[in-house]
Amino acid sequence: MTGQAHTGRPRRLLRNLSSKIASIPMMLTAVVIFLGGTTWTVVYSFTNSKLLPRANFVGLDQYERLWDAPRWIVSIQNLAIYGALTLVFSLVMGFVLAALMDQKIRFENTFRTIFLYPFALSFIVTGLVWQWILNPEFGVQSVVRALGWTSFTFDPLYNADIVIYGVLIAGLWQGTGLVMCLLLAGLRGIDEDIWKAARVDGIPMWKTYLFIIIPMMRPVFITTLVIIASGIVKVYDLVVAQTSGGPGIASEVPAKYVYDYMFQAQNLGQGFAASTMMLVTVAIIIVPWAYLEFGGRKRV
Amino acid sequence: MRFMAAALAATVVLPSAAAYATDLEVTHWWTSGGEAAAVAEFAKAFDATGNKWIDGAIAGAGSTARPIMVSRLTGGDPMGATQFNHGRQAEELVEAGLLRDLTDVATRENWKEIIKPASLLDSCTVDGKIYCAPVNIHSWQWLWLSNAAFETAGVPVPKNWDEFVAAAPALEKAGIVPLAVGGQAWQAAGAFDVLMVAIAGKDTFNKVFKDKDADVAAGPDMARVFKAAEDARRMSRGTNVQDWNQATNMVITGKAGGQIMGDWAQGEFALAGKVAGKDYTCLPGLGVNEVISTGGDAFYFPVLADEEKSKAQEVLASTLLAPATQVAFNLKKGSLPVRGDVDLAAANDCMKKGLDILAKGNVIEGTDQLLSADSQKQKEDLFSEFFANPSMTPEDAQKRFAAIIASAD
Amino acid sequence: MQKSVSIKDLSLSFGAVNVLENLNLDIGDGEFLVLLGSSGCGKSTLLNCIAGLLEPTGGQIFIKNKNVTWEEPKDRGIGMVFQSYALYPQMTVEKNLSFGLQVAKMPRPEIDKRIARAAEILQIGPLLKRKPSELSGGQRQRVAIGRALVRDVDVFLFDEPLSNLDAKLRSELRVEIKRLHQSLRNTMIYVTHDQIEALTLADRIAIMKSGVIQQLADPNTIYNAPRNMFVAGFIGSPSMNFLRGEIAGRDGHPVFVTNGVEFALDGYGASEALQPGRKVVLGVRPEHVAVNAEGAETHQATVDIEEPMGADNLLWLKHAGHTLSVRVGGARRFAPGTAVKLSFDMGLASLFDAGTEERI
Amino acid sequence: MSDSVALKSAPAAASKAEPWGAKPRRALSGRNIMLYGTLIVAALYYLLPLYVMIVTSLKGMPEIRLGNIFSPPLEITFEPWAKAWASACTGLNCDGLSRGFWNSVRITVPSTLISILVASVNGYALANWKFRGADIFFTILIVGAFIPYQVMIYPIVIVLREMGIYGTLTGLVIVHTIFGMPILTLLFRNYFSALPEELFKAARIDGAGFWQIYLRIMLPMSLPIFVVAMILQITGIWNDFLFGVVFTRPEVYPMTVQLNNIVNSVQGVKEYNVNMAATLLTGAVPLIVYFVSGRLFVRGIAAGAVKG
Repeated sequence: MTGQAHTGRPRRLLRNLSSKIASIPMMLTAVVIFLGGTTWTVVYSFTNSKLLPRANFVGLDQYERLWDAPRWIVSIQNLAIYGALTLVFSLVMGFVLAALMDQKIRFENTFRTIFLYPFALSFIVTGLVWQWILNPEFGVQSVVRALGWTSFTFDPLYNADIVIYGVLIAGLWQGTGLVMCLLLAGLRGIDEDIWKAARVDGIPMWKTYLFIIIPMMRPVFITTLVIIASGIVKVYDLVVAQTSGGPGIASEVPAKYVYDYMFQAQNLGQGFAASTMMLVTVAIIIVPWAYLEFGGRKRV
Repeated sequence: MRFMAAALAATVVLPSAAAYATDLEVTHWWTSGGEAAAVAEFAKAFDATGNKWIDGAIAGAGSTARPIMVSRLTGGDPMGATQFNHGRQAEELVEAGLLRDLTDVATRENWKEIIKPASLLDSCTVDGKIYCAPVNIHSWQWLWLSNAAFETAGVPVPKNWDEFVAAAPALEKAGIVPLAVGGQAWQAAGAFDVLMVAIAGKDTFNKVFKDKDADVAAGPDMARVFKAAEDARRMSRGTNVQDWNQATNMVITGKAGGQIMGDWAQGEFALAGKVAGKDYTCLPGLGVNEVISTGGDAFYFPVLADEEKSKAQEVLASTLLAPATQVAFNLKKGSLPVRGDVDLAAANDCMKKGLDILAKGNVIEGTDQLLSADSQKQKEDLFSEFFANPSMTPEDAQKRFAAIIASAD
Repeated sequence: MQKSVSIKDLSLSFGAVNVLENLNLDIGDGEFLVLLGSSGCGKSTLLNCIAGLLEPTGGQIFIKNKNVTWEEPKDRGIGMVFQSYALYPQMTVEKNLSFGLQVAKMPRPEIDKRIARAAEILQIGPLLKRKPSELSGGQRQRVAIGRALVRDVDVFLFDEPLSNLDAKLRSELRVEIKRLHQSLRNTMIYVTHDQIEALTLADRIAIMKSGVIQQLADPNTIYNAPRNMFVAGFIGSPSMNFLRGEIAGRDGHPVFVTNGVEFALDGYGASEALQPGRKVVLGVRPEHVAVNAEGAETHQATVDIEEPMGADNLLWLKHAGHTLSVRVGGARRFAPGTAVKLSFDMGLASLFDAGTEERI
Repeated sequence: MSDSVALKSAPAAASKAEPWGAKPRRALSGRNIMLYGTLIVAALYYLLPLYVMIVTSLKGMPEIRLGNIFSPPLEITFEPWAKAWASACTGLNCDGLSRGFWNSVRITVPSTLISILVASVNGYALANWKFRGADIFFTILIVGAFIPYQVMIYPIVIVLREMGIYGTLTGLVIVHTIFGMPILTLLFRNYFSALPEELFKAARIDGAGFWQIYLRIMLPMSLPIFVVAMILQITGIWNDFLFGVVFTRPEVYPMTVQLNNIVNSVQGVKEYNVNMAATLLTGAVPLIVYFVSGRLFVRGIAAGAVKG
């Protein structure tokens, strides 16, 4: 692409050369690490690798065992519950907070900082603090009981039926602030005239949000969704720090199953099979959507 | 005695070491107070040889430290030495040629003779070659009881498991959790193994875990163990803690009647200033069947290109097993030394009970040695679920247990 | 005239969509050519191809007889002015002007000389130290033109440069661009959807639709002799009146018949024989219909709506089942319902084939 | 085709900070009570853990054992802070978090800079110089954001080993660059796409090439999104434990390793006050970054995320 006076069509490969050179790190990451690493994982999920990866193929054995394992089933169920609730609650809470923040309020900076600061803390810290607050011996429950309501029971982390909601409380605490920020940013990007038009037309505020503003914020919601969803699939540290998967196996999640079987049980094959199942699920949901969303569109 | 031992250690290793003084990075997951103090004894002894111990401590055994160690090894950036669970877990690293053959050092220092029980060295042996240096013996089979708790409940301190079960209602009435079991999975699985040896005996234990006999695992002896586990589950309700030492703390403070935990728990009692026999009672083999397991910790030495560091590795290996180091280390760690020829005069009552049983040869191998990490993990998953979920029947659990044994390698 | 820009068989498609198809266009040296069309007709795409900002799928582009089809924009000898001005927001006006020259490693004195000249021509001297955000829309567009000016190029490309300005500024700047062209005599290619700009500025207009040039001619021809119904309808405000009907013969002379009303075609210069029975469309501009004039042939009509516009007065009339727009002098007022007589100037009318919509 | 984005679109709109809702009426209207009531309740939920952390870190152990975690300290002590910073033990090294602080800085600074640099160039190439197949790579990247890190450890160990940079700071920087790439590239791509395309065209007419346009036109206009990327990366990298420990040696272990060792030690009495002090100390850097640049964060996100 230099200033040389050539009249022929340049070689396909040389067109946009700087851009291609600049994108080499991205291409390498995409192909070698993400694609290559994934392929490697999938291939080795058909082996009986233990501590070290070894190409000793055993067909679908690892997968059969995986789907026979009660812990894996519980993990999948937990991820589904945690994922669905996180998506719904962080979007709803995030949006409500963002909408409130968008009302020309006083102390906006203070409120925003308060909502956002947990995001600066790691999941390990988040898990620890909430483990503590939710501990019935000296957390919320004991405080309420000390106030006189002695039959009060609030021990989500020690009740297998609701433990995943205890994790959810902590997860939302950490992540909603970012969602609020993203959506607030989206709200600020909406043309002022839209609000004027809606007011002139006498549309109630909640209806304006629901039917006009939210559909207009589709791109922001998509970015937000990518960030939340990728966090949900990877949830691991939070559970480890807060419950270690307990009580029993009641709060296990897939990423923890993968990690425990890879490194604690030293059964790489099993861990890889589990991660392959995770990847397949993600791929089925994400790939078609991602390609429609990010690919194929031409800029003129 | 300490001075003597140190001097002895110095004379053993100094001559060969002085010429090869070098830094050696040692990774391990002993990070708490008592553990760190114990490691410091190793470091002190190693530094005394003129080399330098570079400490690479990472808290959190299996989940955190292991992937780091394995990554360093496979990534071609090995440390000088590393703690690892010996037995089945390191086999593959040995087979991959990543770990160093210590047979020369072992022969020179006559490990075969001095290491007791011999099963410890067997766990380090692959194809007749020795790959690790065992440093201590930990036994699991202890029931720790709080004398104060039983006093509060108005019942005598039990002398065995059955009495303990019988005393449970009284404890509960007094608002005391009879049996503290921490939430982490390994604690439930460990407690079950202890119940198994105590109730079904050594033979059943070996048939199930050593021979992987699924029929025995599904049989009537094991059914009794599962019944006992159900008792334990009922007695453990109300233990709202995760870590084992928090559970131990419940016993120490009299909030719980007892805990099934390994010998490392007595470190906690000692730290809290409690005296065995007066403040707390320890029942090896749950007071039913006085057998202890001989698991423990070991150090492995990766293959290094640097010749001087390789020499230093040999010095470290022999330092770890030197009598003086063994005494100093194990007293701090609360574990038993791997050699029978050292004097543990400073040991407390419970430790002495353990030493007696060890001397009698009433030992079994630890489950870490007998089962692969994979089977161990499956077992943990099962018992952690069993202990947390009262609706799971002992029969169901036994069925799943037998299936795990059947598929174990 | 010497050719300045020459486009041969240019095609461009995005996937299955053909935006330009085998387009040919020659632009003379010093000519002011306007590309006119509604949005999506391909006019901006064509301009971007000439600028080298889009790669054509086929065909060639020559500038000053040099094949530049695959040249970088900077090597084509062009300057470009954008609708949104596209001034670099973080740079002062002076930096904006000098950026391209610095990139080309031009010596500083020469850069200063050129900036001074551009500033003088465009009267932006006092603005040089300011940032774009401190300028008004009109000033910004002057700077944008200045940026093309300092490059001292053969060809200026304008991409709807006045569309973001208000009506008053637009007409002021329009005059200025015309003055600029008259003094510089550069080739200018100017994209717009505004027919006034096109008619006032252009030496020639190329009217585009769906990637095809419909007509390329001087403004007068475009206005008075549109080649097809699209061009006829696109140019002029209000639009040309279209009457659908057919050719009939009366006394050997062709006449146009619609809804039973006849129009003599004697004054119309047809390019081919007008066969009776042929379906055609008669096009008459509002100003080419006389109201209540003394003439050979008159038609009855009724005033429906009157739109006084100051200088003009626009009448909407009912005539033979059609609605006609007719322009009369501002002083002539007609109340709705008034019956009037119309006479049509066939010499300035257009006749199109009803099927092909081409001019006959 | 001619209706290109006007100059005032994204960055300018983003720099306007005033919200558009309805105008506030009287101070004590029902609406305001609802509005501030909700905000304050939410703020309490968010502040509670921080309060607990701070209060606990200022108590002595005996007081903590007494119970109520919400009660303010009877006797304020800074000892836990001193201990966490200077004398908490990691194995044999008893110099607290201070040991890892500079290591964390040494890891975070280059990792943040390089990952942002690479991702911004990616985003720029994707937005302005899209080449055939670029979308496929980008799609892979986005899907890659969903892969649990742990799964990638072994493949990356192998790749770094083959490159001969396993165990070096360079290797760690590359790892952070890789895992920061999906989200950052998405943000930068969106941001650059939202910039008026005509600016890019004008610069090309002016003869600027790929790098000149990036450095002289795009970079100066991108402060908000760089702030966002910086905040995200500093937070992520500073809080990272797994990569810091898997891909380096003990002498450069980050602060989080010491935090893990203090917090996760399996034996001994849990010193909650020291744990909390250590947690707050470790979180201090990202927290300060948030407090200082929170306003720019929203602005940057506004510019970067609005366009999909």
